[in-house]
Amino acid sequence: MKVSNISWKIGGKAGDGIITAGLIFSKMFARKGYFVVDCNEYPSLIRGGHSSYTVRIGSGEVFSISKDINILVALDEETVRIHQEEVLYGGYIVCDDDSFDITDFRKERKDINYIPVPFSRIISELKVPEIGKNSISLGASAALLNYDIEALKEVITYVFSEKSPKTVELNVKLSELGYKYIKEKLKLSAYELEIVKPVNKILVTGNDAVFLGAVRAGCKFYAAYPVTPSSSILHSFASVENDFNIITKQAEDDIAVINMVLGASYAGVRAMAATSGGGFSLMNEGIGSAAMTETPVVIVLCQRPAPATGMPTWTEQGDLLFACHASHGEFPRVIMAPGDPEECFYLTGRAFDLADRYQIPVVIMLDKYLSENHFSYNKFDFKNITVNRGKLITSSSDINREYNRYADTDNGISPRTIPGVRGGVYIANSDEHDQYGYSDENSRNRKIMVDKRFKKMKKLIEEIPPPRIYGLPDAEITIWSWGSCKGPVIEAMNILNQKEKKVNFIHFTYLYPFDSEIVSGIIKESNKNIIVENNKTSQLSKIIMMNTGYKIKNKILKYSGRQFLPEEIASGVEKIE
Amino acid sequence: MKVSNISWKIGGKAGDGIITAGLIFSKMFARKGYFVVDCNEYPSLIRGGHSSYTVRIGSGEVFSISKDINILVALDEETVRIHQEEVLYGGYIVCDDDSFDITDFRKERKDINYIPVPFSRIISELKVPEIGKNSISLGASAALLNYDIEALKEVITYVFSEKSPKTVELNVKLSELGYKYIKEKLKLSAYELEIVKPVNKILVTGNDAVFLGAVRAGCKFYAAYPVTPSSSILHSFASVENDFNIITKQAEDDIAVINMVLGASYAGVRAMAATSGGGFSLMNEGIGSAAMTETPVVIVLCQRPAPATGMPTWTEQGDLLFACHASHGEFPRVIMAPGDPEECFYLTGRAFDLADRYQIPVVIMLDKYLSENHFSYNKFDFKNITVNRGKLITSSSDINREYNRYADTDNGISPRTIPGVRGGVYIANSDEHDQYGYSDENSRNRKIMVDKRFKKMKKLIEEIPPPRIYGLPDAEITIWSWGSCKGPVIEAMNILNQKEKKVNFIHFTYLYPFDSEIVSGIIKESNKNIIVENNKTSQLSKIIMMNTGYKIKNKILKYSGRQFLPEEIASGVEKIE
Amino acid sequence: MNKSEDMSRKKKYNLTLRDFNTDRKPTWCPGCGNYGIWKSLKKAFVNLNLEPHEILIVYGAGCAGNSANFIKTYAFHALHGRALPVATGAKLANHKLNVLVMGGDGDGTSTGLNHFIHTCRRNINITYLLHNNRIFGLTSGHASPTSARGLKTKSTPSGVIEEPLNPVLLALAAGASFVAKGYAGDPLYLSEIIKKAIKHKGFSFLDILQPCVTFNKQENYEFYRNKIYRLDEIQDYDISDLNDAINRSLEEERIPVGVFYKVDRPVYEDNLKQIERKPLVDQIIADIDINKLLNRYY
Amino acid sequence: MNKSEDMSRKKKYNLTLRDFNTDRKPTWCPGCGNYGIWKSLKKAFVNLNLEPHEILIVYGAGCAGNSANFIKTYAFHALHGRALPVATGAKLANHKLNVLVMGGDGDGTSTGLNHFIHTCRRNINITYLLHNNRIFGLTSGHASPTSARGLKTKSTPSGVIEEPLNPVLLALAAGASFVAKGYAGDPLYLSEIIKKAIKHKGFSFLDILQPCVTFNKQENYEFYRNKIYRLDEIQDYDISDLNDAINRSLEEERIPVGVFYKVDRPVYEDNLKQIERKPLVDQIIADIDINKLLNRYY
Ligand SMILES: Cc1ncc(C[n+]2csc(CCOP(=O)(O)OP(=O)(O)O)c2C)c(N)n1
Ligand SMILES: Cc1ncc(C[n+]2csc(CCOP(=O)(O)OP(=O)(O)O)c2C)c(N)n1
Ligand code: SF4
Ligand code: SF4
Ligand SMILES: [Mg+2]
Ligand SMILES: [Mg+2]
Repeated sequence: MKVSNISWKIGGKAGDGIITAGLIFSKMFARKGYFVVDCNEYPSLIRGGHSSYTVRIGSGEVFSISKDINILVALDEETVRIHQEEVLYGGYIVCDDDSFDITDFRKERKDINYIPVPFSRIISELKVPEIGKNSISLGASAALLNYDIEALKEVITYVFSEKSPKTVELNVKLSELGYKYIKEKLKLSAYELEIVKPVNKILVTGNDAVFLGAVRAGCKFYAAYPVTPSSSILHSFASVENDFNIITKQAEDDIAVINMVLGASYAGVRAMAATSGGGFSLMNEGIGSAAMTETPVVIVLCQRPAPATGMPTWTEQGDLLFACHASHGEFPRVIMAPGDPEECFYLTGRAFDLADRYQIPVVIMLDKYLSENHFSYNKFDFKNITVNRGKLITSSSDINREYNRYADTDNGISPRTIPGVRGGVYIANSDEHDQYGYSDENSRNRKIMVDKRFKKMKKLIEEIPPPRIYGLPDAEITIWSWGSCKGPVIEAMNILNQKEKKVNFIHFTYLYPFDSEIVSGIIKESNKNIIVENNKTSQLSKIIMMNTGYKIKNKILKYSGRQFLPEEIASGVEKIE
Repeated sequence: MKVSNISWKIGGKAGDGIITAGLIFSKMFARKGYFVVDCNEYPSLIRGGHSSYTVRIGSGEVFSISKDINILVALDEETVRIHQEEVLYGGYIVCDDDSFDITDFRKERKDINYIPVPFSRIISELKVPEIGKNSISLGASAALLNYDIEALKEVITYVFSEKSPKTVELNVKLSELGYKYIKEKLKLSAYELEIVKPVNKILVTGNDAVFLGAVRAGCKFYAAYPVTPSSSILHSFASVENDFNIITKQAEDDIAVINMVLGASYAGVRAMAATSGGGFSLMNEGIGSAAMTETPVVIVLCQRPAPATGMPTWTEQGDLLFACHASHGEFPRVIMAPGDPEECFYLTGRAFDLADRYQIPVVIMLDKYLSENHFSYNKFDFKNITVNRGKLITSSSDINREYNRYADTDNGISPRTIPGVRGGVYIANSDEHDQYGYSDENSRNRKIMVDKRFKKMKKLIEEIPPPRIYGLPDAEITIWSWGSCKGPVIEAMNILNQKEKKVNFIHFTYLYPFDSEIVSGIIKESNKNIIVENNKTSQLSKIIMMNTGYKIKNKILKYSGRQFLPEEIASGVEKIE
Repeated sequence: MNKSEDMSRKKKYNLTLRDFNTDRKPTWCPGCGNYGIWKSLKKAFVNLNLEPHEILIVYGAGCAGNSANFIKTYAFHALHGRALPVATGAKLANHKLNVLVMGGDGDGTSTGLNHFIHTCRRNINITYLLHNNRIFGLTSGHASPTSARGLKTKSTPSGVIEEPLNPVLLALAAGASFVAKGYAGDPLYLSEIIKKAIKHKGFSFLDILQPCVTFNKQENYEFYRNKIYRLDEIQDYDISDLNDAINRSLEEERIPVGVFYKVDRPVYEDNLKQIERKPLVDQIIADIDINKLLNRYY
Repeated sequence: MNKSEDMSRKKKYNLTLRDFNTDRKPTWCPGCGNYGIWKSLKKAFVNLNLEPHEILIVYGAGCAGNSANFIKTYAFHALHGRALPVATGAKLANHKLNVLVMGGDGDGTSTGLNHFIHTCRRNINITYLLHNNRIFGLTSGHASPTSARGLKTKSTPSGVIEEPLNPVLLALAAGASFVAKGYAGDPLYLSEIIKKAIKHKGFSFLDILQPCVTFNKQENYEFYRNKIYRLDEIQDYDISDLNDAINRSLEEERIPVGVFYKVDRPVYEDNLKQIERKPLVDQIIADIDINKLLNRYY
């Protein structure tokens, strides 16, 4: 059957190599020009517990995984139990009927094609580790899709070459066995994807893209304390220390992290930290220190279900209002929330420029879903990220008179020197201070300095792009959302538009500052406005109301630790009608 | 001149005994039944820098100090320079013209009566420490008010008896000298207060009242890390350790503080912490831990101008939105902001009950102004604070079946045992957990537990009192404010009402949760609505708008680190018209 | 009845290890050192004849902290690094409870180090078991402050370039009154040390060498077996001599296990008159008279 | 031109103490030990021929931290307890800078202790001057972790019941490569120790006994004068012997000042290839080519 897109899922226990298998599957399509989105779910444990990896592949653009699975690869019985219901009418389940009995499952779903592949037998005949099952299943999956086995072997070779030539050889062989088993024994092919233009696409997560954007933007100092789901940014930075002369520091705690970043930035380099909610909570005081000393910092906040330790390996958008108001006192900041890896890349570049130019903290909000799932792209155009360091004085010849670091300029931004520059000596003071940086408690001075810092807001609001509108201009239903919900909402909009509903979508990537006028201008009260958020309390709608007074009454909220599936949103919208 | 109220101010250098003098002055009137409000301003230094202490005394109720000073006691030249302009037409300045030249000052303000008192001469004749000047000035002030010197001597005796009988004797003597100097040498009396019913009133700060409320409510464990302006709560608790069997712990940092409080509360006692913005920032993660484990905690947040270290000894209401959204993730909490010490007392009692009954964190917001300034009261009626510990199981006989700590009850509140109770063993888990407390990442469970925690909101919103309305029901101008602005706004309202303006005042003491319906109901759009806040960004108006959609456009904001004076608000209102 | 009532009752029956199991099976990797610690601890409880409800264990976050789900006692699964202050608060609220803390080396010597040092000097009567696998396990293998120099991890691909912290030496320097080291690969002996630690009056610190078979493959059972020796087999080792203890803690070639140091120092809560008669939790708060206190404010 | 350009230029003139004064006069209490430290430090700078712009001092919060307003160099007045990580970040960004940290005992051994211990083991080339008045001064007299047992303060009216922390011993236990003690009442000698600390390659820690005449009245100049002796006057004291240093740090009757311990250990930033050729701050970031990096993602 020729199809324009398919969904494939593999499931097993944490430690079964699910992530590797999923990534290989994604890559073998991305490298041939297909559009790929994937999603990987695993427990907060090192071993055991159920894991799954879903990949959606399209010959046209795909924005999210979807509810329906065409092919499910079940490395254990639990996978069938949990995911069988997701398999489309007439879909396929690849499993090893030697390992567990599928009779009952068959009874439940007579429409499904159960494809038995003797994983265990192959493994024990070859006397190789259990984890090899995943390569067999990849071969079998390629065969079911009538896909070029060479593409698979190429990716297996690429991925396992980090380990050893022997590992490569073994896994290539296992994949061939899986492929042959389907092709020769079962003589089966389930689906065939429409052909696409063969371009070699990259496959990146949101975290990868933030990392790439930061490297391009000239981030020279990265500090972090390991925490899911931000850790892969740490790993990426650590891995290029010497290629790009970046210092990556795993600090003793998250408080040290933010303060090291402050110190590095104060001393003149672009510096960044990433963390999740717990670490961000600990960084609150430091964020205020950045604000008071007017030191640029970029902080990546990879959200996970909270409060407290919560569910470390799952996803949620629960920290928006917190980030917008984090730290005691009042000061300008920027909060952004990219919707996909591409936006992660470009916005990270912007984040560094905004931090430097306005001398403020900038927070980039992701969540586990966006941080760890892959999207395929034709290369990022990194020339789009240019570097503007704002009013930075790096040479004494640029200092005329007595230098006043915190000069009360028209737009509130004052030129800053960096340590080492003769004549530019000043105090970066976390106390309220006068224009030179000296501690000052005078009432007049206090007012001047608060106003000076807030003057920055004017230009900032002007230059921050408004929310982006996707879809029909003459829609009757408008979905509002932010950050990582972008993909599922676009897919949902497409589903609905196919059903002749007139839907469009307003997506926020900048959450603070908020341009009330512009947003008020795009609200169509006659439309059915619906908010979609991956949280309990609908934080974006509070922000919209707090700034425009407009209340979006219809809400589609999910807070189970899982990202939306497009179908959930579409049916949610239909129910509201 | 008979008057119904007077304002007195003393100024000098930090270290001159300004605070002691001011407090004695306040007490000598409170003890005789007068209404007293005072305000003490000092720099964040141990010695040097200008300090002042203002006392307003009324024979009728007074709610705030006022702009105009009747009598200024200037222990140094700087005091005249800074405060002369605040002296009322025809008012008095007590100073030592041997110490500095007042000729130029006189020229500036011909209307003022300069009362020379030879502080230095008396001090050097008696060979006593410089600090003795303050007692002389107190005597002189009593004389100027034709007040009973015995009342003064009594308070001096009371206050200095902590030190030594010699100190008492000396200061009594100095005060007599000051008194006589005015009475006999100058034969002068400036004002005379109307007579009041002689009741012995207490004089307490907001911090004192919080402390008293907490002791009454049965707080058994208090932890803190010293920080202005919360420290006096620590001192008070430490001073009664043995009288009330309370453990007071100065911990190693604010993170330890919140976690110790969590531990003590988990183990079954009422526990509290107080801090200011910086410490509160550090406590964010711990607040989420209280929420996730459903452990009651009470946190007092004494605000000061921020961000970062800011201005430690000054005042501001800058942390409201932060407190309402503090810590990552979403969970119910209560944020309250008493308006005066009396409200501090009763609300602290309520805070413990709410924390216990709903098993949630409760934050009580003060600010430096409220924390450290005194109000006089006829005794607190402490019988009004009763103790309701909610669903607390302290005996194994109350546990029937398999105990499920986080049972999903109708109102979301589940009975909790305390360690030591047989059969009540459970995990208080900062991970998301099932009804027994075991870590659980299942999507269904996650949704159930989030909903369970949020179910508490229903009853909570119902029982939280609405904002209180002061003044005329048929007003044309409505002032909206919260927390410590209460006093200045009431005074301003009185000023305006005397000018035949029809003003009333809506005061919020509960800021979260927010009853949108009730508040929407009290908004009169036809009125001139004006918000008054001691911050830059008008945080209460954002909260009102976010919950009701109604935008209060008129704003009177102050963010100089000083509290409002009633006259500023009154003239602000008049300007808006 | 007192709130701490149940603890003083007579034991109902003879305890077994199983009484300390929950319905959840451990989820550690096969071969993980946490299994040994788990067993040793339950054995110590049985030997000390402590019932589950008489014990509070506060856990940090990490593979070690995940023990919370597998040991049946009162438990508080705290934030990463914050177990010690939670335990301190709980102990002060009810000092009749047997309070223990379990957490990893990352938990205790990275984020939580400030609390560790201060709890040592405070000498509150709780027992701290540090699961020291010299790695961040749960985050999937990052360097820990106790990791050996040169260790390559995801965050230190060129190897750790900091000197490892020595928890035993730090505890000694911070004034801990009981300092010991155990080894997860020898659960019987470990259980004995745990018993001593629990019985010690004051803060007892136990650094437990815990193989992480997944992320710290060098320091496996083999590695430790060859290095470990027992302090109590050293003839004239004096556990009351701080210098002796410090010197042993500095050894690198071989690793001593057992009690390094034990001294009787005033216990924090013994100095609190407030709880001489009864624990805070047993004090009645229904109608506290603050009349006298109000008098201060006239 | 390099951003760290100006620092390598030839000195313009002979420096004097006054070059390190700002327009603000110190606001410490008359007689405060901070005056002595202030003077010693400026003298050390002059002697080392360092110009204000070549120096970065990061300050904690407290009376000690208030020095930020009175010493003319690049300065970062950090949050309470957070000076060391700020300094670490700055040093890594520009390791050509002379980076010092000044803060109180509350700052460094209460809130900031975790950073203190980790900076020791990290051995980054910065100098840390701990103004140890054994009290929280700026908050108006609260017990500090270094306060003596029994000290009565507003927060401990019945006296401190915890063992005081010993910063010198802790620094030694944490692996610091240079550990010394000085006394604010002897500014000339103190200045010499500061010079040695600054010149040391690696992390240098200097615990400075600093009388607080307002809130810690017992431990005044008198008190110290009678207790202090100089280590460099002890004949066979070996500053490279850790045991010697530890023993001296444990002395209670008399107080040794001078360098306790000095050893050459690999310096953190010397192990970073990234900055072998030039400091981070001098690297050009205008147009970084990430083509090769993107290749990883195919
Ligand atoms: C504030 C915060 N930062 C980071 C984390 C992530 N985290 C969870 S466990 C852990 C460290 C685990 O190492 P360790 O304490 O040694 O325990 P192990 O897993 O090795 O037993 C970290 C960093 C967190 N939960 N909270
Ligand atoms: C987070 C936070 N908590 C508390 C404070 C209040 N605070 C300011 S200085 C200080 C301690 C002062 O003691 P120390 O560091 O010894 O300095 P000293 O004043 O004695 O020089 C404290 C607790 C603060 N600024 N920030
Ligand atoms: S990762 Fe290491 S410490 Fe964690 S369970 Fe596995 S073996 Fe044990
Ligand atoms: S309080 Fe103490 S440390 Fe602070 S300035 Fe005064 S004497 Fe110095
Ligand atoms: Mg570990
Ligand atoms: Mg100090």
